[in-house]
Amino acid sequence: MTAVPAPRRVAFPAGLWGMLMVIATEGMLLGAFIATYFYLRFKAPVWPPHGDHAPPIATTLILTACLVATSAPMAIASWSAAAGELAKTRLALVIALIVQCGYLAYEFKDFSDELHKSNIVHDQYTSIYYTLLGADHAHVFFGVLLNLWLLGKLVTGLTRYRVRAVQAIAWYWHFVNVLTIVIVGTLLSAHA
Amino acid sequence: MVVVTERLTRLEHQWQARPGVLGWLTTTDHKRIGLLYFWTTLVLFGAGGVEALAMRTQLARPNQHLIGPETYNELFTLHGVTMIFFFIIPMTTGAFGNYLLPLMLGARDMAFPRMNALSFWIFLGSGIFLYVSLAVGDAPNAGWFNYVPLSSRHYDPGHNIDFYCLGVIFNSIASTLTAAQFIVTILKSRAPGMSLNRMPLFCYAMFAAAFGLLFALPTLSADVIFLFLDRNVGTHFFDPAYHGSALLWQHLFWFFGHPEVYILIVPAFGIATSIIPAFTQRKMVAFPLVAIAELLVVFIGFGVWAHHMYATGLPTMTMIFFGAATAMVVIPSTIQVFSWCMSFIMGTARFNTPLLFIAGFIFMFVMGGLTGIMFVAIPFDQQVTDTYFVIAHFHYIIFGAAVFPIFGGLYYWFPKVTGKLPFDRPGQIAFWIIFVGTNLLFFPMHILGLIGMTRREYTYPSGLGWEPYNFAETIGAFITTAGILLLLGNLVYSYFRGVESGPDPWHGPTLEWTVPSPPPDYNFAVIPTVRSAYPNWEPAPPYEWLDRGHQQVESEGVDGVIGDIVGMPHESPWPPLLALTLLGVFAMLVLGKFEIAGIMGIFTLLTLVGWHSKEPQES
Amino acid sequence: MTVKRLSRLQWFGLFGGAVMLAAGHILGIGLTYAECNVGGARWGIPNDPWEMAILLTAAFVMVLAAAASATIIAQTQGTSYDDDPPLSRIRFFAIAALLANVLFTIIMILDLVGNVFNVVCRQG
Amino acid sequence: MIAPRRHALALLPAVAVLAGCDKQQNALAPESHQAKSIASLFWWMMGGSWIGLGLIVALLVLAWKRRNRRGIGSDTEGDKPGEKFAWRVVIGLGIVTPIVVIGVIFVIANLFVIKTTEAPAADSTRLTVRVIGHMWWWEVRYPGHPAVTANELHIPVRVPVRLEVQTKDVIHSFWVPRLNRTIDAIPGRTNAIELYADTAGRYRGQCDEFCGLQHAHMAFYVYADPPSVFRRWLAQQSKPVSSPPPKLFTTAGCADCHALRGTSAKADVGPDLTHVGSRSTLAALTIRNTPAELEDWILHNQAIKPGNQMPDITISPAQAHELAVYLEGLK
Repeated sequence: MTAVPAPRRVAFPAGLWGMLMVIATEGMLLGAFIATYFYLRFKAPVWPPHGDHAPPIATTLILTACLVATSAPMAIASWSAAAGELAKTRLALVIALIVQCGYLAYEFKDFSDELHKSNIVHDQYTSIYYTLLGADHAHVFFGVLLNLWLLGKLVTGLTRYRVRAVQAIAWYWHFVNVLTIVIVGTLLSAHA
Repeated sequence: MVVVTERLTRLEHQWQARPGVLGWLTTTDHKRIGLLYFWTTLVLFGAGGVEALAMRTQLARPNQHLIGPETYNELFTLHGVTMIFFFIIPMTTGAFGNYLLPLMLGARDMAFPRMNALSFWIFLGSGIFLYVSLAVGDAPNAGWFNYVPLSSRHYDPGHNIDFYCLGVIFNSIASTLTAAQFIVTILKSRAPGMSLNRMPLFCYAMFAAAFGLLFALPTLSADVIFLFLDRNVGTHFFDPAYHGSALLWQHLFWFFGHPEVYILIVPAFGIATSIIPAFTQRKMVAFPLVAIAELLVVFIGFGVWAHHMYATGLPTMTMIFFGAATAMVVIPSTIQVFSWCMSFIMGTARFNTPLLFIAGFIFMFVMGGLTGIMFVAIPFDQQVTDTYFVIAHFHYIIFGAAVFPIFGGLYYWFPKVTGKLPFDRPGQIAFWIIFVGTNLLFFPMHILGLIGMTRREYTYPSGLGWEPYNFAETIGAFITTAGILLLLGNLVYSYFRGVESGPDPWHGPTLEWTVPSPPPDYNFAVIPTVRSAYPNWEPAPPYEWLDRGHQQVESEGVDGVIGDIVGMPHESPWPPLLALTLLGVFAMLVLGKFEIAGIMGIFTLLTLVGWHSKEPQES
Repeated sequence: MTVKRLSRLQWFGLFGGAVMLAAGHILGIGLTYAECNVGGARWGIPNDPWEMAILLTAAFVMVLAAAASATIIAQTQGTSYDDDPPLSRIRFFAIAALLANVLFTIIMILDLVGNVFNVVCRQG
Repeated sequence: MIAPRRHALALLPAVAVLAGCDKQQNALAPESHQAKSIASLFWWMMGGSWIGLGLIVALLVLAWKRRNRRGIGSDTEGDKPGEKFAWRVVIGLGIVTPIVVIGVIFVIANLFVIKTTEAPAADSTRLTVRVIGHMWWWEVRYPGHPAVTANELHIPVRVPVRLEVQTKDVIHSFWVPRLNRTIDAIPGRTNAIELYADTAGRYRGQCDEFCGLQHAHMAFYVYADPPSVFRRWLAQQSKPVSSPPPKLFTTAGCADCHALRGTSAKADVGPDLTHVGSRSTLAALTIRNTPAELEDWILHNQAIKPGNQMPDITISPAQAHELAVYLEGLK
């Protein structure tokens, strides 16, 4: 049995490819939502229609900034996980998680308040507005769940599998943050 | 020698499947999942076929009332949805793709075996979900294209369309999982040395189909989500009163719907490009052009969607964009047609059943393709849109060009799956019956369309010259059915009475023919290496026994350089459980019990946690 | 040229034109759509010059990608597309990309012709 | 557009059968310059298609004849016999030729023919007709005239007419293949095509987009009349009802849905009946317009056109007869 000597190359593992697939298809879904937003916008004589108002610029931007900032601890987490530094990974994850939960909590309160003010069924603007925003929040929420699960896993230390998990979830978060920027940009474009 | 048997037993021990039903429920073996897909889709093919026969019987003569309008509308809707979402895609990707990809790539399993199982169980769930709607008399009834406002709550108050929306999302989850699975498997699980330029064309086809599914399905999901919200929450996406638009539905639907038809056809190209080299004993002509053609047809296919909407009064300038893409999307197909034909000519063709079906496929595909080219001419498209001319066009493509290769593939890989040779003569007879039947069934539709018969009429008046063609079509439909039954019956007979085939009856080019038939649970005892796109014809020294664990090689992606040895997950009960919880979620959604659906969703998340509680062994 | 540079060139050839086709189509169609509906018309973006700009830019990149692929094919005359990688793979995808970019460019040309010939927003 | 070579192509099987059939709704029996240019587009493309198909079949037959020999061309040895020659064929016939052919089709059809079939500019014609789709019948209006009719549409022959298409409910599609291509009726939109007939006559049309239960029974006639006849018809249709309706028309509930111009019946749910007697069919070409069949329709329309929006009227046959006689009298 002659085994052919083959060079080994540091490769991009299948797990991360899997996450890339998730990002691709999710990105496409949200892309369709955003396309719909502009499709409806271009058809409407006034945007936002009478009785609606575009989201507040300042608060929205600040909140988004907070969320996007969590890309840093997530990145640190994935590096230190790869380097096998368990404590550092945990710390970074916890920091990220706190900010993300804060963001989610505020957004949830805000979202429900707004829903009381002007309902999703009010007109086509509110329909797409709340759908987009809701989709974004859903992604953040799922990311939070992932981080919680990850911290649970890390209680019993790092394994190769968990390192991959940290990396993949970090990617997911970078994606969610980019997504949030794009969606917020779309929604704020109602001011233009 | 001792060493060899010892290692084989070790592999057996590592990979062998649980016995009995439980083994099938918890399996992560791509071959078993492929078979599960095969049997399920075969049943659904039967259902779709019966629906078609019922419609053809109704239309055999003018002014017939065997079937009422409501039933007829449900029939053609289910026929479309079933054949597209529940037969061709799962049959080509789920069954053929799952069974063959790892065998062709020289891998022991897919990249994500448990996810692979999950995709099947979700698919099964969605199939049940769809046909329950028929059982409870609420089957979708607004066409597979399901245009608003006809499908809005106001004009369709029943649960029919909710079943459509949720069934489509449910099914597309399964397809998306398969797609992601295929792309990663193709990029990461190729045998050492299989650089992308040495990857079998079948895998290129599967890659193209997966790419299409991954990027096309989300727009459909978005679309049906909007519709579901419009129907059940009261939003205004498609509501003209609020500057919503019925055309928005069509844009999103066809942005998915046109790539979809290429997703249907491309795996068939893959099957054809596997059979042709084997039965002509010659490498495919113009290999790189065929490979890129398979990718291009899907890629350009994303830019042609509005040619389904030429009659909706879009600006000419907009239509030009889609017309241009439609014009050029033809070229990849013409390239392949000539490459196939030249391979026939340059090789020594053996016209056994599989190659016969491929020859028939080329004929049917060219027929459908030529009428397709006619649709480049926007005014002509606008003239015949929604007539039987269009039905003729896409049935030549979908039945002739997508299903013929499936039949050919059945005969080609039957020995690999069962270890028995199929009887050839009955297969050939079956081919000729099906060939005559389908042409008798579909060719008159061209004429019908041109002389004015529109689609989706549950009955038609006499005196317009439509009678003879409709009658001929109905006869053709039954002839085709007879042929298909003979075809499948012969396979069953061969399974029991056929002679042993051995590992490589056709002297096939690709890696699956290097392993015993049926393949062992671990596929390859020794991980092969590859020095050619036709590794069974140009063997290379194997890499190594990977028998120290439940492992497989992970390559680096482009040039087939070994990246890593990874532990593969074992059988798992979680995929079917997760699918079950999802079925619960969708059932509750269709009943409008959103809170309970939410609770079910929590169960889904819990199963996910359980799923990941056991980690694959380290290497 | 070094294999590394050839390889980079090959990936550009394979993806450069494709990306521009996607971009050109989405922007081109979106622009006409915006122009022809009240909401978008308010911005008064002149359709024709912008369409020209978009389509010509896209076509330009496609021609570059085609040229890159052609260069590679010329550079790798010696190897066949089924020899050992990476050179074979580079040649393989160069051949593929050349075809792809030719088709993409023709699409752009047809789009341009259509734009010249048609009044924007005239219902077809 | 160049005139098609019918004689040459008539030899082809498909055409032979096409020639034989009834012409009422036959896209290949065009009666307007639009439909003619579309038809000749088709004839040319079909001719080309037969050539293409013939080529492929020839190649397959050749393959069958040569099933025992390998390779053609300079390089018949080696593991890829005839590869050079094959590449030339693939590039020549598989890439260059189709690009040229399709390019030509694209230019002729999408740059020139399309100019005749695209929507005419508003007020580019002297006469405008508005057609409004309903489930499952067609309302026809003549802007500037009080005339309202249903399921039949009269136009002057050899006069370009701007046809505006709208819908009251779901998407319908207006299609008279012998005069012009399909145009969809989409909620919230007004689409338009030019309607033009070379010769006087009756042209059958039908709803071309699936619109629910009775999509199959949503046909209509376009009558192209000599201008004088048309003008008389329009004047007649513009008049109010000639004689007041029997009480039954209200008591039986007809007035809840139908209008009789000049009376208190003004509903617009169902077709305007002011001149129903002048029409050739009922229920969008489902039945002929005779007293007997109208009577039958009033009593059992749900059996004749299942699911249509009109209920079976529960009155005695005698009363139905009275109504039918009255309505048929409205010429």
